[in-house]
Amino acid sequence: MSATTLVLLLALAGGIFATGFFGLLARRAILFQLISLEMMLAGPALAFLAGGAFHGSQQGQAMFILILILAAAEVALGLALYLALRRGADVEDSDTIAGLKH
Amino acid sequence: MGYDMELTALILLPFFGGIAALFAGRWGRDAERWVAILALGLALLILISSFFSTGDGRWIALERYDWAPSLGVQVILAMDGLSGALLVVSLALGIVSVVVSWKITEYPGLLNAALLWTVAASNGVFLSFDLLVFAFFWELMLVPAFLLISVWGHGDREAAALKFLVFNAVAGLGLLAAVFYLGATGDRVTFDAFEVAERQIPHGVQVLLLLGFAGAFLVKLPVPPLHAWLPDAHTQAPTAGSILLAGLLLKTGAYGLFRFPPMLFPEGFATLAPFGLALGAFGSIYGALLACGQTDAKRLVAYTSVAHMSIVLMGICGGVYFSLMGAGVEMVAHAFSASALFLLIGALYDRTGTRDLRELGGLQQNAPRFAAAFAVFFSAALAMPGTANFLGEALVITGMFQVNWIFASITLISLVVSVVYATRLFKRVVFGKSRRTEALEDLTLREMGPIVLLAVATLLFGMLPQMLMGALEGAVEAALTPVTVP
Amino acid sequence: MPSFPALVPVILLGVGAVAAMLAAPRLPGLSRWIAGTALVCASVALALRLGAPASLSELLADDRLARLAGLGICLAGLGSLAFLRPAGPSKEGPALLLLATLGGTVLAGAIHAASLFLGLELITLALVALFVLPLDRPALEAGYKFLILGAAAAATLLMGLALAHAATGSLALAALGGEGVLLALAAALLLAGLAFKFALVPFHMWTPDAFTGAPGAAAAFAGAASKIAVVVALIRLDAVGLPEVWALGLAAFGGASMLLGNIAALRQDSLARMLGYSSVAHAGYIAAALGAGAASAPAAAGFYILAYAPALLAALCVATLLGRETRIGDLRGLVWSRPLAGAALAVALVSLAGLPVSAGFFGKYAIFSALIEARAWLLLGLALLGSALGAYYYLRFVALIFRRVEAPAHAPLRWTDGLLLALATGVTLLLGVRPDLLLDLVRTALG
Amino acid sequence: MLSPYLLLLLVPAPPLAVFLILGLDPFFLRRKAVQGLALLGGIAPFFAMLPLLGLCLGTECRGVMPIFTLVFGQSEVALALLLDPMSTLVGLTVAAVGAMVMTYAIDYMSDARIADLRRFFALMNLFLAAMLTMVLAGDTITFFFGWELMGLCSFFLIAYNTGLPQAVAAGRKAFIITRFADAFLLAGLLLLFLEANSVRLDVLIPAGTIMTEDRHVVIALLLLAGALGKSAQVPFHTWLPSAMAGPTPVSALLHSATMVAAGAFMLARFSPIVMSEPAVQAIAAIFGVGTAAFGALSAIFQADVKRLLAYSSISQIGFMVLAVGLGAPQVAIAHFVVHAMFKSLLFLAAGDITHGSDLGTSMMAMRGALRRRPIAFVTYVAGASSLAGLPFVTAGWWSKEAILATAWSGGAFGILVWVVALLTATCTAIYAFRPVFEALQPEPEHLSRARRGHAVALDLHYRKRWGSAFIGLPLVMLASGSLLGGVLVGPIIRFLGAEPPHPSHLPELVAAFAPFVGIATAAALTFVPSLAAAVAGARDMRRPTRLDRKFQRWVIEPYVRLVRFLAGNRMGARAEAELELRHVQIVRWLSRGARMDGIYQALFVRPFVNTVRWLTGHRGGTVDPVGTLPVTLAQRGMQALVTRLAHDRFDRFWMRSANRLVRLWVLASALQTGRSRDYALGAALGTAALLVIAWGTTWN
Repeated sequence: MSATTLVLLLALAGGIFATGFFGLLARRAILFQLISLEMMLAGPALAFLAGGAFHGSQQGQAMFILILILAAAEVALGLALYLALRRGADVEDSDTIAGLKH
Repeated sequence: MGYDMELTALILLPFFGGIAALFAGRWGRDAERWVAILALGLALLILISSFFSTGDGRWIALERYDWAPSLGVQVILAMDGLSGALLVVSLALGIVSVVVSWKITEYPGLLNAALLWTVAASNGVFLSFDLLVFAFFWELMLVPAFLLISVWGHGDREAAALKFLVFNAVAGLGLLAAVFYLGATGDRVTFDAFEVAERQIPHGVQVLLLLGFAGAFLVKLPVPPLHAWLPDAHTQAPTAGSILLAGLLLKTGAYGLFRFPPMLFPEGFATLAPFGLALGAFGSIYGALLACGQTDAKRLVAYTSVAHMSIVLMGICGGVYFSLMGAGVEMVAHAFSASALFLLIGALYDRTGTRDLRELGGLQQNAPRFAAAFAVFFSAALAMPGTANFLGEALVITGMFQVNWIFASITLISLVVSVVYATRLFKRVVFGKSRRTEALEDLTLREMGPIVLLAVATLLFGMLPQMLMGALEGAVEAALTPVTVP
Repeated sequence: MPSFPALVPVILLGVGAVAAMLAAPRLPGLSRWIAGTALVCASVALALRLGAPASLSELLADDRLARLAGLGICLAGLGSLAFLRPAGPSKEGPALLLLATLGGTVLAGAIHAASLFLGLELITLALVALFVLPLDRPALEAGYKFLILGAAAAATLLMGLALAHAATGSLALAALGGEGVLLALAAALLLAGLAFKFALVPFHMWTPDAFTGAPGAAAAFAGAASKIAVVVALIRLDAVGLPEVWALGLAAFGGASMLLGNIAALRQDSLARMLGYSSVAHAGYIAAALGAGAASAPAAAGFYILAYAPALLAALCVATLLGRETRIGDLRGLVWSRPLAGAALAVALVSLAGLPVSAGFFGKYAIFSALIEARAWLLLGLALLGSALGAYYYLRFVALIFRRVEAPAHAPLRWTDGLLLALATGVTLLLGVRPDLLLDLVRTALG
Repeated sequence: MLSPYLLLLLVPAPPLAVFLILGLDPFFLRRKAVQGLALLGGIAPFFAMLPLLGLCLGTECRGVMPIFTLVFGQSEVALALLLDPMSTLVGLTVAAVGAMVMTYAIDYMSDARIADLRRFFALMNLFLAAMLTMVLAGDTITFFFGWELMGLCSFFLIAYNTGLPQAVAAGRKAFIITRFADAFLLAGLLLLFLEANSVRLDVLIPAGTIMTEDRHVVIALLLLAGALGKSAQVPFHTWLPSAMAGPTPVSALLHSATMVAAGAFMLARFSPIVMSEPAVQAIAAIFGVGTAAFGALSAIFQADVKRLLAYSSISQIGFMVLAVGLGAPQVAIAHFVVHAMFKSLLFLAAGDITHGSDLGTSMMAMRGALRRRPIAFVTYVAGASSLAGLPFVTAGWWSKEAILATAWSGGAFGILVWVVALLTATCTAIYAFRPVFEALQPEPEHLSRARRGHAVALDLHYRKRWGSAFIGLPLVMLASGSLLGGVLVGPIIRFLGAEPPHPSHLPELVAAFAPFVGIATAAALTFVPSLAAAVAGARDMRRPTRLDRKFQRWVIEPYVRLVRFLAGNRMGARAEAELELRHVQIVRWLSRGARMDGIYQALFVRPFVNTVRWLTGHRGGTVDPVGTLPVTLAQRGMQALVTRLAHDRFDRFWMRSANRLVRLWVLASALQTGRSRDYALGAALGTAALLVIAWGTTWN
């Protein structure tokens, strides 16, 4: 793997990360915010793989697995929260849950 | 120098006395008050005895031991004539305030504890020569005084207490920043004032540091425009609170200005002194004029304190022998006369329930002893010769004549205006007729005690000032920095 | 492999967490006891090994700093456990607390990307669960916001670590120092991730809502214990010599936090929300000191956060005692109706304001001296302004506590709350009189 | 060996002791004991002064009794009492008059409450002690101590009956004005101290004379201003007439004989400094003679006996200041001694005659005095003649003659001053004898019935103790002093170390003739009905005179008709009223401007009455610009300043800045919108900013 491909892959990872972050800002639905969170985590995963491949060490893949674990945990928590919120009142988008302010 | 623990006792005795008073409620009916008086009396005895021990010329007593070596903080307690006199005032007024608040029934334990802690902290300020310890006690003074005003005060006491605390705490930050700077920039981390005094601090930095120090002292002094907290604090404070506030806390500001600027930043002080003089001059007129316009008796006396302490500021910034000596004498004299006036107005408030001058009057008819006491401190308020106030102000004016005639004439104007507000207060309270003071019972013996004590002190230092002025000699010599006013 | 004793606290916490989790559904009392004993044993283990020689491994550094920080975190965790009310159906509170403490101890010793990331995320996820524990609307809302921002921060942190890994090929934090655009970007993203957990200004928005919505104990843990861990992480990263953006960013965010945190807290009527904003401000003081980069900054930061923790714990304990939404009015005459709670809250607020005879006074001394030593005049100015504002809004509450009012005596405190309040006040006052006890400890820890 | 001058301490000590005993009242004394003690305190100084006089006449009359010395810095402050001819003489006079007034007061104040009585006599004794300390002071500090304590005592004594608002206001006005002047004196004394680096008079005064030019003038002027204030000279004189609200013994002792003349004594004491500067000397003389003339003119038209005597005091002290201004302090002291005697006599006699009448102390109350209080009336006549200065037979003549002689021998300026002084002497005679002639008239019917009915008990009280010793004795002794004292004036001046002036015969003859002219005019003013009406009307500004009516017919009506004609009767009612109002204002403006009605009025009476109306300080609507102007200006200025400053400017400034901070808080807390998307936006912005900084820092 040559340096230019590494840079390209890192740029791609950065792009995925950025779109995920933008998704978090733009979309109001709770579900979609959770999805964009997952995308944000996908960015670093790719970056780690690219780094690992470039340096020929397995450390990148180890970190990739850790990221997967984290993503799974977050989704679980997110969905649990979503269900708890919906059971209370049919709360669809995140703007309605803005009781705590100022 | 191997000295025993006299000076530390002066601080710790009232402090632990306070703690004892806090829990003394269970032993007897007035146990807290007797514990408080015992602690203060003992401290006064130790103080008097230390006067007779031969100091090393400059200092009557000096103690030095480590407190937090890693922080570079050691406790250096030194006492000379000036701090000795102010300590006597502090302990005496402590006892007076305990006696005065004998009748207060709400939480007597905490009340006496707060009184003692204020005295302890002030003693700490008057004695400590380690800058961080000085700043520590300086800020510590606020907490018990705040308690006194906010718990036992009258009217909307929270706002007044909060204003007092925020004003002084914020100003204290300036002092803290300057002290930390001094500590950090030395060759080794130390706050020893004597070492800092030897250090060569560049002129510009000296001015900045002096502004930090002066900020805290001028707010406590109170000199306009930083005096906004005093009238509210005084009107809402209980009598004992007002006595400690006027007699003690104001003096710590003056003591700070007297002691540290000439010692630590001589050049900085020389450049800023003319501004101090101008500020003092403005303050003495502004305070006096405002006093004339007040309808609340305590507020009137509060503004008189602003005027008198501005004169003390002028005395200190004058830098010549007479003005400094005058400032020292005025400090002590004002402590006595202001606290006596507050005591009387407090006693009147307890009896008639009002401090509004428009409703008071007729004391001469119904309570001659009350009127006599008012007359004595009325004459002290307008600096009648024979009282210590006159001696202080005459010395300051003599000093001002040496420095600059304009400032001397301004002080004289302030003296004249003092007659206007003093007679106004006296006329409204003593002369005339008022149905509120119809069945007024005269001063009881318990109230006469402190008043006689303060009256004797004012007249004694006024007629035979040799003792007081001799004591102040050392401090005045150290603070002499003749100022050239453009 | 680091020596076995080094791992004892981590193991204890892990096993404790699992046991507490198992005991939670049917025997909630037992799970609290298990959690309590696990925390106490871990603290004792850490305390005993404070003096032991340092040893280094790939993932975790078992040096004196890590042990002191671990001890701090465990004690803070114990403090939060003391006033963790079993609320509603879910009883897993103690277990989650143990998990969070475990995360904190790992983070305190992290010198490798993986342990840093694992520690941080363990705290975040455990806290999200803790926030949501009461399952009522405000708690859910606080939990959701914490989750969203926490996950975003985690992703940012990972992106930073990934870039660093790509640039240097090694995951050790020591390798982060160096020249190059990639490493600078990595440092920036790393700071963003940590700044969220440390509640510095642009990332602080979750803190006020968390303090108001979440249960007091969870907010206390987030405000005190997790911040101790993050401060240690920042100190370790500081030692690495990261690119210039790190110091600049820290100083900038610190200054902004000091300003906005204090101003926003000025007229807050709810005690918890005011404490939220003020915790942003205190994070600002520490970040500014670290950002300024003086030699004495790490010691100052360490002392400050260890002095801040007991005060925050005591304040939040009293806040939860007085009910969920404690407005300033409810404090009227507190010292007369509940003497211990009132006195503890007063001492805590005085310490937060930095007035004498309290740890806060010497905390302020340490931070100001660090700023002066680094000649950071603007930051010093902001710090002065900040503590001036602080003097107002803390003492605004204190003014009411001592108000003279005939309030009926309340139900006696639970012994755990009483113990926590007494200990916290005692520590604050003791440090106010003898600050060098803690300062020497921190200085030796930093070597 | 006990120095003989120890006696000096003994002079002020007894009244001070009595003050302490009566003030603190440790023994709860009864009425008799209080009166006895007060009398003791009043008389003791006189008997203590006698041996000192003997000592002074015998041996060389100069001795110092040091009290204590105070060392601070390099200067040394030695407080002491001084015995020299001037202090002995003035001390003796003060002690004598004090004793007389104290005995008089025992009876005069006998109907007061015991508490008030105790307070009154305590303060009178304190005053006596203060005056004696000031007179015998050997250094500036004791001098100023006595000087100020007198001011304080006068404040308390004027406001003796605390219920009466005018008395309290008068006391306060007196105290503020004198304190204002004392500030000048304090400045002068402190500057002298800085010059001579010592407070002892014998060191200070020579040092004062050899000072540099400009400082010398300033200090001299300051001392002069201080003296003018205390002695109620022209710019500061308004407090004395209103101070008459105090009881008669107070007016007799303080506001006529001793305290008010202290200013002249101070000028005499510091005369080497004040008089070594020709310019200041001239100013003092001008102020002296000006005040004398003003006082005399105002006194003529007073309706109240005590106010008349008050203005007379102002005028007589003007003479003393004139004497010092002419360079003859010894003559001033001689006049001080004589004036003290006859002026206190006049007050005491007038007080006794008008005591208890419901007309207060107005002229009407004097009527029928010969029948009611013969002793008082006879002694009053003696005092009045001494005041007027009947030649050769009264003491007043000798001292006033000495002053006129010094003026005559003072060169061209002296002659001018002599003329004015002579005119003043005639006016003095006029006002001196107006009350006498008033008293000769029979008491009006309705008054005598009211008096007899209401005051029967009182009269009995007096009848019973006809001419009780306490009232009679002081009056007789003072009367004999003011008549026979003349023979002492010459020796007094020689005793003080100067030669009594010998004027040539012509001025002495004219001066001798002046009192008789005055007495004749006084008789005319009292008995000629038109003149009496003019004098009575002099104070009433509101009475329209004949001129107003003529003016109304010849000028105002045509003006109104013209305006109505021009407007063509189209004016509405409102315009009509408007016009009416405007022309009334025109009448008032014009009438004040040019009051000329009839040649006779225009030439003689009208200007005479006008000048007087302009000059008199009487409260009845006539403005005494010279006196009340500065005071009213000061009052209005203070009032404006005080009301504008009543609420503290800086306090409001701090509160406004606090509010501005709260508005900032509202802004800051609005940032916290509560929506998680906004929080994420904040985080995104933060990360973006960091990335930009990171990228930026790696450029170079």
